[in-house]
Amino acid sequence: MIDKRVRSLADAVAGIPDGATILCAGFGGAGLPDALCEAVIEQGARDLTIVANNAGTGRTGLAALLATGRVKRIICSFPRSSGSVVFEELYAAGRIELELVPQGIISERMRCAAAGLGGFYSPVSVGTRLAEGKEHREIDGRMYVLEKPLKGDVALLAADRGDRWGNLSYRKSARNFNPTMAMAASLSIAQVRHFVELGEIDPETVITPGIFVDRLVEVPA
Amino acid sequence: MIDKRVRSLADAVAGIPDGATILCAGFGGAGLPDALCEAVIEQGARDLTIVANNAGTGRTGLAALLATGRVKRIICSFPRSSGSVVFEELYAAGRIELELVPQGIISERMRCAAAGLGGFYSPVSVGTRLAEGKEHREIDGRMYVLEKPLKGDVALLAADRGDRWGNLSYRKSARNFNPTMAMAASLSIAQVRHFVELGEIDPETVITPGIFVDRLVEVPA
Amino acid sequence: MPLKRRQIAWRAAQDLVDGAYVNLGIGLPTLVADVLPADREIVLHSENGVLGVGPAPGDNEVDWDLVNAGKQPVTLLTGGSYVHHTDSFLMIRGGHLDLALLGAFEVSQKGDLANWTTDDPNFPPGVGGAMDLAVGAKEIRVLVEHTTRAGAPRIRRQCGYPLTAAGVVRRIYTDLAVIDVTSAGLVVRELVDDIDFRTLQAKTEAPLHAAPDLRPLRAPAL
Amino acid sequence: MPLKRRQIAWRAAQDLVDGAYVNLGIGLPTLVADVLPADREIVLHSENGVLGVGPAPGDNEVDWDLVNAGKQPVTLLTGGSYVHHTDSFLMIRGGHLDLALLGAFEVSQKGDLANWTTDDPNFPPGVGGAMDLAVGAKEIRVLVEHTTRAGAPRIRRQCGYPLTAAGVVRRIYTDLAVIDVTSAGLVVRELVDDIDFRTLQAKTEAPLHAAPDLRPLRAPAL
Repeated sequence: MIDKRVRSLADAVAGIPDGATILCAGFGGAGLPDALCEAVIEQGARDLTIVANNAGTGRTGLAALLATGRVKRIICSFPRSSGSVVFEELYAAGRIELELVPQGIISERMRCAAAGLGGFYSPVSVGTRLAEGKEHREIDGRMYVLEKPLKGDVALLAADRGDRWGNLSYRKSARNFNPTMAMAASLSIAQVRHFVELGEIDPETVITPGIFVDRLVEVPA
Repeated sequence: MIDKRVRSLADAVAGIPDGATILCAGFGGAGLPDALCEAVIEQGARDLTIVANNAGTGRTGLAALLATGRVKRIICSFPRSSGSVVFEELYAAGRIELELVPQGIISERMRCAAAGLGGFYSPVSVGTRLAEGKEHREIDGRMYVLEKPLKGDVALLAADRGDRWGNLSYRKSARNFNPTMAMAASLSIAQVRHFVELGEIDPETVITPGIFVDRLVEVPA
Repeated sequence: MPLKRRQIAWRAAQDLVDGAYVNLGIGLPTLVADVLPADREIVLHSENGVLGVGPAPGDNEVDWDLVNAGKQPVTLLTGGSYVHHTDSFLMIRGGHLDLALLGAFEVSQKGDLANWTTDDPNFPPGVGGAMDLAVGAKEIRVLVEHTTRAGAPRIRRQCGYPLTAAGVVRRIYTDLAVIDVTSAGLVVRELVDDIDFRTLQAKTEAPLHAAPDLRPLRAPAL
Repeated sequence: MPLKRRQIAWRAAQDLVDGAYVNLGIGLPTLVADVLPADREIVLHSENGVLGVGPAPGDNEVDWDLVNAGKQPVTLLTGGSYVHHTDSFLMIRGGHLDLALLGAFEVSQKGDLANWTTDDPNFPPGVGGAMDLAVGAKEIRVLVEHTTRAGAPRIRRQCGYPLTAAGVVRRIYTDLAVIDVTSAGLVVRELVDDIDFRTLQAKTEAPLHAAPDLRPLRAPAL
C-alpha cells in the first residue's frame, strides 16, 4: 500500500543533507511552501543552494531560511521584489551568492533535468550579459545559447489538495513552479492544504501525478 | 469577439497548402482526428508530410488520406500496427517515405518547436541505427544525440469538448499527442465532440488553452 | 499635459486588436488590464501562468492564489485558464503571444531594450521574465515615462544599462508621445498637445523624426 | 512444462515490489496488468499517458478512449491519472519509472536489447517507445519466449537484429527460465521442472551459468 502522507513538518523534511540543492516553488506568496521552508530551519541542513523565482519577502518562510545564513547560493530570476529585505541585507554584505537566470530558463532547465535530457539551445539572453560564457550556436539562421539541466536534490512544494499516492492539485496561479519542480528533484515534498481520499481528485485534473511526489504533509491555510 | 468555431469540416481544413507538414494526433484510434483527415482528402492538398504516431488503420481516417497517394512522407514511431494495410502497401511499393523516430522523441521534438528552442540533447537511440548521422555529444559522462525541433504547418486534433476561445479538454488516454501537436503547428484545427459555452470547461482543467487552437468544428462521436 | 501613468496604459490599450494575446509586464504595463477597450476581447497573459487576466478584484474578491506578474491580485475572465510556469514560458518563447507590453529603463533608437539592471552595486539585479518575453513575443512595445525623475532621457542613441535584448522594440508609449522604431529611425506618431516637437527632442537623446501625419496624443481623464 | 504466456507474465509480476512504478511494453508484458499480486499496490504506466493502469475491462466497460500501449482497452485504478504524450515520455526518459517490462526479438549476454526491427524489407520497422524506455527506466527486464517458433534461440552472444539499446537488460523471464544478466554473464536463477540445465543451454546461444541456489520455475495454472 502506497501512503506518502507524513504526520509532521519535521517528518516531511527529515534527511535533507548539508550541501543540498533545494528547489523552492512559489511566485511571490502564491504556491509558496512557507511552512516547509521554516521546517528546514529546524531540520538544520546547511550550505544550501536554493532555486526559486524570488528571494523571499518579509521575515518568514524562505526569507527566514535565508536569514539563518545557511544558504550559500540562490539561483533565481527576480530577487528584487519589494520586501526582499533579508536577501538584500545578505547580498549587500556579500554573504550570499546570486546566480541570476531568466524566469523561463530556470523553469525550462528544471524541466530538462526532469525529462532526462542533456541540455537545450535557447534564444533567450543572446546578446546580453547573461549569455557571457555560454556556448553559442547558430541554428537555421538564429543564434542560441546552450542551457544545461538544473536538477534538485529536494523540491519544496505547496499544493491545494493531495492524496496518499501523492497526486496534487493546485488553485489558480498558485500552480506556477510547483509541477515542474516536483518533476525535477530526487526528493519532492509537498505541503498541502487538504489531504483528500484517493480518487477525490478527478484523474483528468491531477496536475502533478503522484509518481513525482515522495512525501506530503497537511498544512491548513 | 473571439469565435474560433467553424460550421463545417470543409471550413475547418480550408487553405491547407500543397507541401504542408501536418501533425496528426491520436494513438491508435484514441484521440484520432479521423473526420479532419478525411476532410483533407476533399480539400485536395498534396505532397504532404504527415507526422503521427501510427500510420493509420483500416481504410478510413488517416489511412484513407494515405490511400490518395498525396502523402509523400510520414514521420512516425510505429507504422506496424495491425490493420495498417494501406501504409504497408504503399511502403512495399516504395510509394511513401518513412522517417522512423522514437515515440518520445517525436513528441519532444514537437514540444521543442512549440517552445521556441533550437534543439536538445537526447540519450535516446544512442548506439543504435537511428542515431546514425546525428551529432553526438558527451555531457557529464553520458552520450547524447542532438535532436532538432519538428514544427507543423498544420495540426489536426481530436478533443472531447471545446469552446469559442478554442479551449479544449480530452477524455482519458485520448489526450495523447493532442496537446503537444496543438502547440507545435502554425494552424491548429480541432474536431470536438461537443461545443460548450465559454466557462463550461473549468479553468483548472483546460488541457489545451485556446491560444494554441485556431479553428474547431463539432463532430459528434 | 503629460499623460498620467494610467493614461499611458490606456493609450497602449487602444492599439490592441480584437482577439489578440498580449502579455503585460510588471510596472506600467500592468495597468493596461484595467483600461481595455470594452468593444474587444483581448486575452491577457501573465508570465506566472494566467491566460485571460481580468481587471483588479474588488476588496472583497481578493484571492492571493490569483496574482499577476507584479504579484498583485487579479481576476480571471470567463474562458481564461491556468498553466504551470514551464508551459507559460513555452507560450512566451515559442511565439504564441501576439504582443508583449513591457516596461523599460531605457530604449535605444534601434529598439534595444534595457529593463533588468541599473548595475547599482547596492541593489540586486532582477531579470524575471523580461529576456524571455523580449525574444519570444511576436512584437514588443514599451510603456515608459519619457524621462527619469531627474530628467534624464530614457530614449537614447544607445542604451547605457545592460541590454535585455537587442533590436526588439517596435513602438514606445510615453507620457509625451507615441514613437515607432523603424529602419529609418524613431518616428513620432503622436505628441501631447502642449509640447512642441523641439521640446520633445530636447527630452530625447536619440534623434526623432516627425511622422507626416503627426497627431495629438490625448487620453480621457480616467 | 514450458510456461504459457500468461504464466511468464505472472512470474514477472511476482518480482514487483509494493509501490513500484512500472511500465508495460506491448505484447507479453501487457499481460502483467491482469496478474498482479493482490497484496501490493503497483502503479502501471502506459506510454500513451496512463498512470495507474487497471485490469482489462469487462465487455460492458470497454471505452475506446482508454487504451494501453498495445491499443487494447484497459481500466484506470482509483488514484490513477492521465497525462499527455510529452509528459508521459518525460516520466519514461527522466528516470521516474522504477522498472520497464519489455518484449524482445533478441537479448544478448551483455544485456543488449533488440526489439524494434527484424530488417525484413517487406515489413516496415516500428520503434514505438522502445528506445525511450530502454534508456530511461531505472531498470529493464524482458519477457520473451525462449526460442522463436522455428526454434532459434532469442538469448544470444550478440544480437543479430539492430539494437534498441546496448547493455540495459538486467533480467529475462522466459517460458523456460528466469535469467539474470550479470557482469559475470548470464545466471539462471530458476528453471522449469521438466527441462534440465543442459537442454536449456542447448536452446540458448549465449553461455549460461547455473545459480548456486537454482530453483524450480513454477506458476499457477491461471
